[in-house]
Amino acid sequence: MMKRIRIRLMAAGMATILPLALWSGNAAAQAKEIVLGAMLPLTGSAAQIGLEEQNGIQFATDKVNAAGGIRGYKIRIVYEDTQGKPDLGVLAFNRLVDLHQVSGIFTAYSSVTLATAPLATRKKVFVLNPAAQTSKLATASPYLVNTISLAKDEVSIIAKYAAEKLGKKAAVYYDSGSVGIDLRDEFKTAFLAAGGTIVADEAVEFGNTNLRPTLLKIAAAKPDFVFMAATTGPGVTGDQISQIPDYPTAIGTSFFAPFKNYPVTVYHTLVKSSVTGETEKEFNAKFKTPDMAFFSREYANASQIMFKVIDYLLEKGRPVTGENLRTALFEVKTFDTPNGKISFDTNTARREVEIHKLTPAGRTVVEKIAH
Amino acid sequence: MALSTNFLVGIIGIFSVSQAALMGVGAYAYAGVAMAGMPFPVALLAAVTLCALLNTVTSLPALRLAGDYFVITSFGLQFIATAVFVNWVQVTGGSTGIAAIPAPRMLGISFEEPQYFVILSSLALALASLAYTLLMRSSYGRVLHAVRLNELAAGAAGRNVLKMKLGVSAVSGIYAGLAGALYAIFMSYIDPSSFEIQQSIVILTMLVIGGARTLAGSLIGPLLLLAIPQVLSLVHIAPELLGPTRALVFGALLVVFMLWRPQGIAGRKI
Amino acid sequence: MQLILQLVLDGIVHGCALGLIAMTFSYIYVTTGIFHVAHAGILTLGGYLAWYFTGVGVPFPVAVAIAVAGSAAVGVLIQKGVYEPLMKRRSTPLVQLIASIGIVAVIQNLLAIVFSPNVLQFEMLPWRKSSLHLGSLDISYPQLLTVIVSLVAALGLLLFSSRTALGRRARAVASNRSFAEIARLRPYDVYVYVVAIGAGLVAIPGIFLGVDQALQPYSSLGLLLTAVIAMIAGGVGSLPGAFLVALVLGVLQNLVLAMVPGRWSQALTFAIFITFILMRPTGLFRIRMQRAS
Amino acid sequence: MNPNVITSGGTFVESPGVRTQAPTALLVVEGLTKNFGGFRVLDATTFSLPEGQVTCLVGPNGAGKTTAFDCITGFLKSDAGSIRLRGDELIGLGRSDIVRRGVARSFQNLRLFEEMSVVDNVIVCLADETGNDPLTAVFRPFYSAAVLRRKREKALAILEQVELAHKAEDHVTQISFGQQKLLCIARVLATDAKLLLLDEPTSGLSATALDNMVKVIGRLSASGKTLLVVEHNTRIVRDIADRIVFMHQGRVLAEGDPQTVLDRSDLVEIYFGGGH
Repeated sequence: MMKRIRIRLMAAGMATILPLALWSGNAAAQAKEIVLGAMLPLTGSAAQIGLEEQNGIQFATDKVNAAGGIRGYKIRIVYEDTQGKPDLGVLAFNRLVDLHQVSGIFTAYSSVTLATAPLATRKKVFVLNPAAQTSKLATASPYLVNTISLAKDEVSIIAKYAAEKLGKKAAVYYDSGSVGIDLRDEFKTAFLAAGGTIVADEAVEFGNTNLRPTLLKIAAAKPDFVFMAATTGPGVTGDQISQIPDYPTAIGTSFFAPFKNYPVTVYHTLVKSSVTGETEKEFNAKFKTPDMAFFSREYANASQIMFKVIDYLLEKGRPVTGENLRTALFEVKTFDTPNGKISFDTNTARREVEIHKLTPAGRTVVEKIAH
Repeated sequence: MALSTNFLVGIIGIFSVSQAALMGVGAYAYAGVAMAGMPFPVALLAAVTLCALLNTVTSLPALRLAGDYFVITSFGLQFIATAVFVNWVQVTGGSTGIAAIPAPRMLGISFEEPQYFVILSSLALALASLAYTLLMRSSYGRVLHAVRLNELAAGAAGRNVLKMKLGVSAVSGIYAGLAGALYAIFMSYIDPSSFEIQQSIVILTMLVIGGARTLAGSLIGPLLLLAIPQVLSLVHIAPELLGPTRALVFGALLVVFMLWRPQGIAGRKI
Repeated sequence: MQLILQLVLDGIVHGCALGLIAMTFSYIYVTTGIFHVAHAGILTLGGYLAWYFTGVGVPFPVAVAIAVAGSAAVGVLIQKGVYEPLMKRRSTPLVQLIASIGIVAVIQNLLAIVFSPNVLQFEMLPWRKSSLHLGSLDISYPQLLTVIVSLVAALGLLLFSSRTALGRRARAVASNRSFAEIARLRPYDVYVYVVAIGAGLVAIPGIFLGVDQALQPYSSLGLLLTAVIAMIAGGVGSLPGAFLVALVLGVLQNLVLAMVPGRWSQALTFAIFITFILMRPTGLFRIRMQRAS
Repeated sequence: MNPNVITSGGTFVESPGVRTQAPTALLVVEGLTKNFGGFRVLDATTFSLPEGQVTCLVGPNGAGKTTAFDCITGFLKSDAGSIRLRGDELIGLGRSDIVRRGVARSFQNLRLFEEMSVVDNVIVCLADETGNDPLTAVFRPFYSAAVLRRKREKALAILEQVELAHKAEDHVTQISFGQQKLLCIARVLATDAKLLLLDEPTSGLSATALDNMVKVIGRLSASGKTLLVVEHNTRIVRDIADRIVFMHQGRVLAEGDPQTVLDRSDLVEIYFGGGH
């Protein structure tokens, strides 16, 4: 506790000193600059993803600044590291809002986004979420807008597909993490609604690598297929499935892709994410990457949406506040992106979802569904 | 928080690694009661009482068992607590945690704003430190000290050693509960990962480095440990390895301090 | 029925690995009196060493030997570098325990930094996915190896402790340390041997669990905790007791999984243990507690 | 086991009923038995302590003297027998309860509270329990401080009795061994017990410290305390003892006035020859 209090004291100390210092120095520059925040897992176990996300945002930002900014205003992004931990996320959010006075924030990671959503409501800060998928984000805050499909959308698509094509008897395999439990609940609801029955419902301890007993119980229930919702090392799951005789066909969502080493047929959803070939080439040249990663694409595209909303506000001569950013998004409503037109009827974008069939032989897209 | 473990480790010689879990109980209790719309003092009281009770009950094994067994028991309790936080979804929100925990509102001031929270937590810290000092200076504190130094002699002096130990557990529970409630208020969000065993080890490290059994120790430790991430940021390390590096430094510090200065910087013998 | 049998079989495999951990921990604890939490770190280290050497092309059996030797060496380092100075200074068990906790943190995080914090697999061993069919039951080769090697190692440790001169010296030291010092049994040398043997042997479950499932830097503490429970329930000081209870625990944990949702199983084990330890602190097989103090 | 049965070899045992003395017995120990593993350390030990007298417990090493102390004060659970303080059974009571009933002890190896001052060592042992709870300490700080002051004065008065008041503020590790032993007496006194069990209060003392200790013990006795003292030095025993209980191999071989017991050649043989 002492640690927390200390952090707080230090943060507060800086909060009083820093703005004064910055104010005198930056007064001139401030006039022509808009500061946005990004709270990403830049260190820790999810750092790889966090860096991809950072590259995506920075790429889009550099591009718009190189073209003269948005109506003369340069964009500056302040990055805060959350390590993917909600408690650090809250600290990061407070720093961005209290210290850097940002009115718009890019977020990442379900737990971080959920933890900070009430703060967004309280402090009226616009939060754009291009990556976190937990279904609770749909209603977490009126100031939170999701540019990616949430888990429940993907789950309902795959559940409906499975009920039609694979059979009516399902098993659920999930881990005790929050995403695993949420997905289990959502799948159950969706699949029962589609007329199916659940014959087995088994969890593995989060982080445990001895999956056999659980996998055995799933196979013993003899379902038509099993919904797989556990994150423990994808390779480990595949390996241990290969030692279980008669393991059923698996289905899942993009969250648990790539279903590495699975010896059985897998059907899973994937949110379609594309950028123009030109963008991809530019990006790879800039960051020396072989290809533009999924999260880089999503964050680059989401940045475009953010910039468009800011542009709209500037055009109308309204101040860039969290409240205004939010209303402006719904006023613009439909955005042209490399993924086609994305529109916001609710806080969550409508996106195209593909169903992939994965056999040991290879991958095929079996269906494309817009929801 | 360090204050709470200091009490337990230093003063009475019981070593508990489940302090983070206890703090978690305090945080969840506060959140639960506050979210049900109860006023701040009620929620705080609930957190503190629950922790005091729980710590007393779970300290019972320590009174029957030798020290090493107690360590295992408290490791076990830590695991159980985490399992409860994760699985008792109706109350704890499971791994998702509880968001939007209301900040106290008193005398028309909402302690949501950082500056007010600093006042609140400084006040709490000051009160907790004052209580600690009063406690240790009183004749009760002297008896506690005696129990730690020589349990048999304290028994021979007519002191009820069992009662003393239970008393310490309760007091240490109160501190943990207070810490948990403040944490919940400050973060406005809690989830099981904040109260895991690693957190317990960090708390222990703070304590060991600052020095057990003194007030100064419980204040110095956290301050120094906070500096470590700052220092690390000066060295170039791959971002995904920062977490392990931090933990590595903490571990190494524990070993080094045990080898060369087991009493910590400002502590007394443990 | 088929499911239950298969679960029991898997439980036996897990129990054997657990048993060796419990036995080695018990051996070190009884002799040196140190609550060697860092044993968990060595368990993990063994697996990673074998993974590394197999990865660079060393034949698997040789890699295992290197890993065992390497772990033993690290054990010696810990005993000589940390425990021995602490013991000579007559520091309290609490200080020794905290130091040991520090060592686990160092080993685990060092492994995470060197080998990445992610789950690693023995991709280079294709046979790890094949299995043997015993009627309707399946046992994978790594599982089979786990059982055989653990049993051999456990038996070896028992024979060593009772039949060799060094083993008997270790038991003498365990039973009375101050006497051992007077009787010129040179307890500190004995400690080094005991810790080295314990560390070398505990690498074995670390390696084979790793081959069978996967390696991760932070998971070993839970395993060690279960092993310690086995040691206490089996009666501190009784090596076969520790192994047997661990075996039972392994099977029980698997069977419990068949009855209750998996997410409660670990908590359940600890809850049972805490109740047990309150009722019967001396363990199942020993009436008198033989604590090294 | 019937305590009055005289076991073989114990031909000198007198059952407690035989010797009825003028002062009433404060403590009566009957048939006290304690086994360690297979070894019988106390074997139907029976003796009584007359009120107001100094009784010395003598016997060779391993006779079971300290074990008897441990059983009387609740530090060990006895296997059989009874220990009655003015007719009230003490067996089964907790250590602190026994102290509160008026039986307190010192330890052979002192067991001082190191790291604490001399006066604090006494304060901790005071019978007065007021202020010994956390709530008072925190919520009534001024009252708590007043209690502490009062206890300090009481402790200083007790230190005065053993002539240690001038060392009150010293750390216990800074005072001499003789003074540490005196401090042990002061701690026992602080409990307000009627019956004081002193385990080798004179062992290891220099000649002057020894004289001093004998004086202190005499003063305690004069002030009406009943004492049971483990003592090896027969000269001192003759000096301080009103009565002697002679133990060997867990049994009481003789009980009576110092002169008669110490002059018996068979006992002297056991004491100086048979012991080691």
